[in-house]
Amino acid sequence: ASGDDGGTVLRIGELGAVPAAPALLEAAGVDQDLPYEIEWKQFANAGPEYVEAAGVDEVDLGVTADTPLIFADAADAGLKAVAVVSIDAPEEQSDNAILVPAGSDASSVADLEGARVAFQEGTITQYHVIKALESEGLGLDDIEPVNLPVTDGVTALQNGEVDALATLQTHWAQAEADGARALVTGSGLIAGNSLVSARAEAIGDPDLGPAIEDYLGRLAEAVQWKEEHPEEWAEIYAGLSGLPEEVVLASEERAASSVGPVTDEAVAAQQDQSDVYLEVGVLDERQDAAGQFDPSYNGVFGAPTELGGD
Amino acid sequence: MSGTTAAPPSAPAQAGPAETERGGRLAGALPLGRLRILIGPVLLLALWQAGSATGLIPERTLAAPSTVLATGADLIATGRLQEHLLVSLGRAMTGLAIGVALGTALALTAGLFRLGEDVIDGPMQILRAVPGLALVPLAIVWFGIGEEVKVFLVVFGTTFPVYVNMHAAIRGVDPRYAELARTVGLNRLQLIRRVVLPGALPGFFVGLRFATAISWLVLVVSEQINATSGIGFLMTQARSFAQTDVIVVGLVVYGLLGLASDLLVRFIERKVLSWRRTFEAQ
Amino acid sequence: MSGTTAAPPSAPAQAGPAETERGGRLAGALPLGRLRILIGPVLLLALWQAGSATGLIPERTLAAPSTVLATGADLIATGRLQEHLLVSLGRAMTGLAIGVALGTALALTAGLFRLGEDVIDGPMQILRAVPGLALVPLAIVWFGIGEEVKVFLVVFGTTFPVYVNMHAAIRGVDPRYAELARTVGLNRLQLIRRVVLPGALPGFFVGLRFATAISWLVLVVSEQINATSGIGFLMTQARSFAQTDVIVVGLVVYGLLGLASDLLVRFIERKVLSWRRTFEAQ
Amino acid sequence: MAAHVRGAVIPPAPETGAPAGPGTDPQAPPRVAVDGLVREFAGRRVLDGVDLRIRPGEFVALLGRSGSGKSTLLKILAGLDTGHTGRVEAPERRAVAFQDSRLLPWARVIDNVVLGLPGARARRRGLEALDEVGLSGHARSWPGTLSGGEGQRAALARALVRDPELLLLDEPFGALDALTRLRMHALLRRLCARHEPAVLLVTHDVEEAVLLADRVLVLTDGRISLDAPVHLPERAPRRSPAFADLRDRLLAELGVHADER
Amino acid sequence: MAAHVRGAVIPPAPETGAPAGPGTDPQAPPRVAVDGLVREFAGRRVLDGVDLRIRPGEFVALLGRSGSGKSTLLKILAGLDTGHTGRVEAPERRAVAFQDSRLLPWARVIDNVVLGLPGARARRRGLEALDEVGLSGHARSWPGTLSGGEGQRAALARALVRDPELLLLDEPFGALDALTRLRMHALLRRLCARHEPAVLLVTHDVEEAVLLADRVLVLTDGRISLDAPVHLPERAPRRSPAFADLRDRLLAELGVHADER
Ligand SMILES: Nc1ncnc2c1ncn2[C@@H]1O[C@H](COP(=O)(O)OP(=O)(O)OP(=O)(O)O)[C@@H](O)[C@H]1O
Ligand SMILES: Nc1ncnc2c1ncn2[C@@H]1O[C@H](COP(=O)(O)OP(=O)(O)OP(=O)(O)O)[C@@H](O)[C@H]1O
Ligand SMILES: [Mg+2]
Ligand SMILES: [Mg+2]
Repeated sequence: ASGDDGGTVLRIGELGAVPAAPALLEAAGVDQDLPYEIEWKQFANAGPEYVEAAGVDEVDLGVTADTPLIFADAADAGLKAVAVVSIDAPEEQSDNAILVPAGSDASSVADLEGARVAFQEGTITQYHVIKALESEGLGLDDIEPVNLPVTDGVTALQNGEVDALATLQTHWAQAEADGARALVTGSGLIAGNSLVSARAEAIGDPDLGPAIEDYLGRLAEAVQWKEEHPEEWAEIYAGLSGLPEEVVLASEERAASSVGPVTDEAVAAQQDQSDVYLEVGVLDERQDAAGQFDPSYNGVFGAPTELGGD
Repeated sequence: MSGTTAAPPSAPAQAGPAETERGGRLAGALPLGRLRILIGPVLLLALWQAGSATGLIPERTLAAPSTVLATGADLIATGRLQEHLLVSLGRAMTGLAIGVALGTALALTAGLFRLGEDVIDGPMQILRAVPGLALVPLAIVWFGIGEEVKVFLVVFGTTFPVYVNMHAAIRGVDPRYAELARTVGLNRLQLIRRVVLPGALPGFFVGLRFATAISWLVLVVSEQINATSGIGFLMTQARSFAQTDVIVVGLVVYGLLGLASDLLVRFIERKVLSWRRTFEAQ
Repeated sequence: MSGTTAAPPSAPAQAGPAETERGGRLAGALPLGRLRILIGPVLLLALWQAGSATGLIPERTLAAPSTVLATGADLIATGRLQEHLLVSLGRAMTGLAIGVALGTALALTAGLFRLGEDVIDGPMQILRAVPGLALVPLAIVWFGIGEEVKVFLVVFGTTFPVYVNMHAAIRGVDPRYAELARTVGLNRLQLIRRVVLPGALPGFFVGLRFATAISWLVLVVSEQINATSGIGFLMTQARSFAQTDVIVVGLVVYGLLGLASDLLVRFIERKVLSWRRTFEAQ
Repeated sequence: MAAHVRGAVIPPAPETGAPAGPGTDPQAPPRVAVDGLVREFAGRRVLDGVDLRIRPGEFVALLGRSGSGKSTLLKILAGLDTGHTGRVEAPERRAVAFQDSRLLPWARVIDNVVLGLPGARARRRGLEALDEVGLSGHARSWPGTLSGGEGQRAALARALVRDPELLLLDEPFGALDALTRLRMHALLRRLCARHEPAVLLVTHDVEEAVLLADRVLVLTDGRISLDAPVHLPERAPRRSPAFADLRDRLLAELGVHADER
Repeated sequence: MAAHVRGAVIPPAPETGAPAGPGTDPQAPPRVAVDGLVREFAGRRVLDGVDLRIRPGEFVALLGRSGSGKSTLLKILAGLDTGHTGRVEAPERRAVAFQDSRLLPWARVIDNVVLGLPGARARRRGLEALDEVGLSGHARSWPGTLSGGEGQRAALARALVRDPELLLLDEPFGALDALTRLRMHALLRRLCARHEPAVLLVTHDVEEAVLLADRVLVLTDGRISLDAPVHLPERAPRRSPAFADLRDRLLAELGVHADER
């Protein structure tokens, strides 16, 4: 897209209830001398609206969790993942957890057998629960699944409506502040990637293509800055969201992540998740996860612009 | 002048000014009879198909009627749609029954007692303005995540339209009838039964129409809470999985429910308000 | 028997049966005057504080009035609340204005022309039953993600209550007045201006009350689409970060908006319907 | 009945000096007692010091110009007005036929007639009353389908079926043809003879007032300007000179000149 | 005016044989022509073959028992009924005073009077009309505050201010006292003399009918059972034997026996 003065305009979707990315770029000092103009689009309810907006050429780029791309692909929304925000040490760290309330005597996932476990269908929380159960040789049939929006999960857990809750990020930190404890995290179970996705048409566009390339570089730098200055970032984010600084900091320090290229591992992780959804009936058809990725910008990260294949 | 219907052949019909009016009325009334009510919906369907065919309504966003038919047939064949509808029907009707009873009782209290008015009306106007969505956490605390919370949200949504319409309708009852009621010595209960309720009935029916629609609409929110079935669940699921054809089947189901409940309320209205002469379209 | 107000002292007041009624009326009317309208809200507040104090309303689910006051004061001091409200006000009012105009025009067309009724009423009953939330994808296709889509969703939400109430009110206009209108030769426009509009005004006001509340409620959904300000955005944000105190400030703001718009509509109503004698509570 | 009447404290009213009509006990305490009644609308005094006594069994007709306050007085006696000052006493068991017939549009004619009266007996009596006013064929009609006079008769039946202590009738025969009117007169007379209610009849028909009432009042400028007892022979009262005399006096009081009669 | 009248095809109506009253041109084609008019309600024939002619300037009074179908006939002539059969012709410019006064409750009295008449001139004429019916003080009142007779006079003013070709009046004086009624008679007479509309007046007052009309009709069992021209002396018409004669004939037709008069 082009602006009033004919210059290039990159429309970036900002998912979640806080305009965090502009603040992050500014704090990291990477928002200067842009060769294009950025137009921010806020999607407070995350997922669906962003996908819908991309489908009708209202937004070019955005960072989402990995799950929405699976459903975007199923709906032919024309979004491709061009970079991956991954946890640096996924075997040790994670943003996801399955929590039990204070006073629960569950000590392992195996103890969840027959328990009421809350997660939101069609989100990473569901995937997490399935993988955790799988690791103990259990399935969804062995527990009593409770489908709840992520925003309502903590309330339900605190009021004893459910025995366990799969949740993530600040929700985790908030519940923890209230005494809940993590039975298991996502580390070693799920990748927990976020994906930088772009409209397929924008990727090939002679003006937008280079802009996206430039933006990915800046984003990587900014995320790196964030990991290096957690207190500073926590203060900024707390100011934007109104959350207590401790909660933000706890959440931020949970797992260090960085922006990187599209990799075979990322595709494989996505394929695994997609297959799980197929298995539980959320998806009707098997997907080829590779179709959700486009490695054209891998060069930004010094990686080959083609996937290695199997 | 009015026209002729049984005039002898020697006195031919005279076209007077009033004749024109009558002709107009006849032309408007078309020989379709009761099928007239379908004109609108059929037109809507035609517009939709046209929009889909011309691309004004992209298939990706709103599937074409033909696609929807196929998906719908599929959902029905597998029994999913019926199952969801049945579950939702239970929730909607339970909540509606409670909400209507509550709204009516509150409206009567506020309408008949000054003290009731003072205590009830303000809070009702306040609560009515509160987004039900924002009440979900509180509802979970009070009612848990079982059926109660889903029914509660329906009650919360349906009480107000009944209350507001009924309350306004009670205010609109001709006060001369209240005078009459006093002179014939009706007690409070008889006043309600003989004067207030029948007089406010047309307003009540408007409220009931809203409430009926809302009882279904609320499910889109309440069936996100620990639900694995129901039309609201189906819609939410379809949206987060970007299954536009299912969404549209849901929309159509909603539309049909709206039409059906409207026809039902109209039917009851016609029976109950048979004394009423209404202002007629021409 | 009626009581005595200016009887000479030699003829003392006689307590007759009617006297009791009158006494009851006086007792109900309390010497509070216009402040009576606050009884309800104050009671609501007291209940809330009591609920918070007793733990029936947990602080983390619904903050206590005192907490809310502090948070509210803070939001106002920083200017955030005013800013959000102002943005929302623009959206709500624009949408409301269009929705009310559209609803009224459609109701008049359906109420006055049989053909209009046939074509309009069915689709309105169908569309009215459709969840606005589910229309978001379509709205995005048609109106993009700018201001238009937010206003459109308000229009979609407000047209129906005005239409349904107004349409029912038009049906409720005494047909004898339509007869009168014909005998004095009113044309269609005069019929609307002199008979239909004033006669349907009470119903219109009921619809307007709903529409006003809905214009704000819809923002909780529509300000999720590409918005960084507005009361709906504030609520979504607070909800996704579980900031119950901010949520409650939002709820209070909604409640106050509801109360204020109700008072405003009542005020206009009293002015415009000054001819009307209403059924009074006792 | 005595329980409803507070007449004991009211001294017999010598000032109005109306001799008892037929069927009236001059010693009985008045059923209706009004003293210094004042009613204003928007600053205009419609009733400006009305004094009035009606004894049990007494039939009083009230005449007055259009807009002189007759209906207002009636409403006050019916306990439907709260804006007046002055002393007003009336029994509790009263029945009213309003100037507009005021039938509930959503109740069938018979249900309107027995409104507030419980039981099957009341219903039977209601049907009888409808028969007496010539509406037996309309018992199950909706009020909206009645003609003007039919509605008025239904309202009359509703008032008469209650056998009250005080009967308040506001132009109950205004929309009736001559014959029906005569029949209603006879019906009213029969009922009054049987139950002896105190009656206040508002009418514009001077002859009707004279023929029916024991006493005729004229309301002028907010006060009772004429209070005339009626004494007519039992047979052919219309032909008696007393009838013509009283009629002419009343018409004169109402402002109709001799050559216009 | 001729444009509104379809009289050309209607043969002069010899069958009703009504001689023209004062101010009526016997040669003029009738303004109202009704032939074989039938109206049923729920299977009951209320009008069962009514034939009627009214000439320009002619004043016709219609008597009939309560419920005999007078208002129904009037409504049909006003073009407000669609359920009848038979031939009905009436000019387009007609004014109606309904049996109920039918004032719009949301319009002030003056606005009710000039309803549908545009311009400041109409308003001035409306105020004059209100003055003539004695309601100048109530021009800006709400109809809900009027007394019964005041409402009726406002409705009368609304009909009279229009100077129509056909004036349809349904018991317009029923709620008026004797004096006001006489004034309204005079007013109506003046207006008719000035504009010469065809008038159909429904009334229950036989003397009123005889004094005002050129011709008096009685409606019985759905048909015009009596069609009597009125010929009274100009001076003291009430005292003339013709007056008493005609009155007695009409009362007899209405079923009132000689000793009840
Ligand atoms: N609610 C009111 N507000 C203002 N004025 C009123 C109200 N009710 C009555 N009036 C006025 O008081 C006067 C007396 O009214 P009322 O109905 O008692 O007259 P009435 O004697 O019954 O006349 P009528 O014979 O025409 O029925 C009238 O001029 C009327 O306009
Ligand atoms: N809409 C209707 N449905 C059924 N019956 C009706 C309807 N309108 C009138 N009638 C009946 O038709 C008859 C004639 O009514 P109409 O009003 O013409 O009488 P009217 O001669 O004007 O009597 P009145 O002198 O009492 O006003 C009445 O018996 C009435 O009940
Ligand atoms: Mg009166
Ligand atoms: Mg009539």
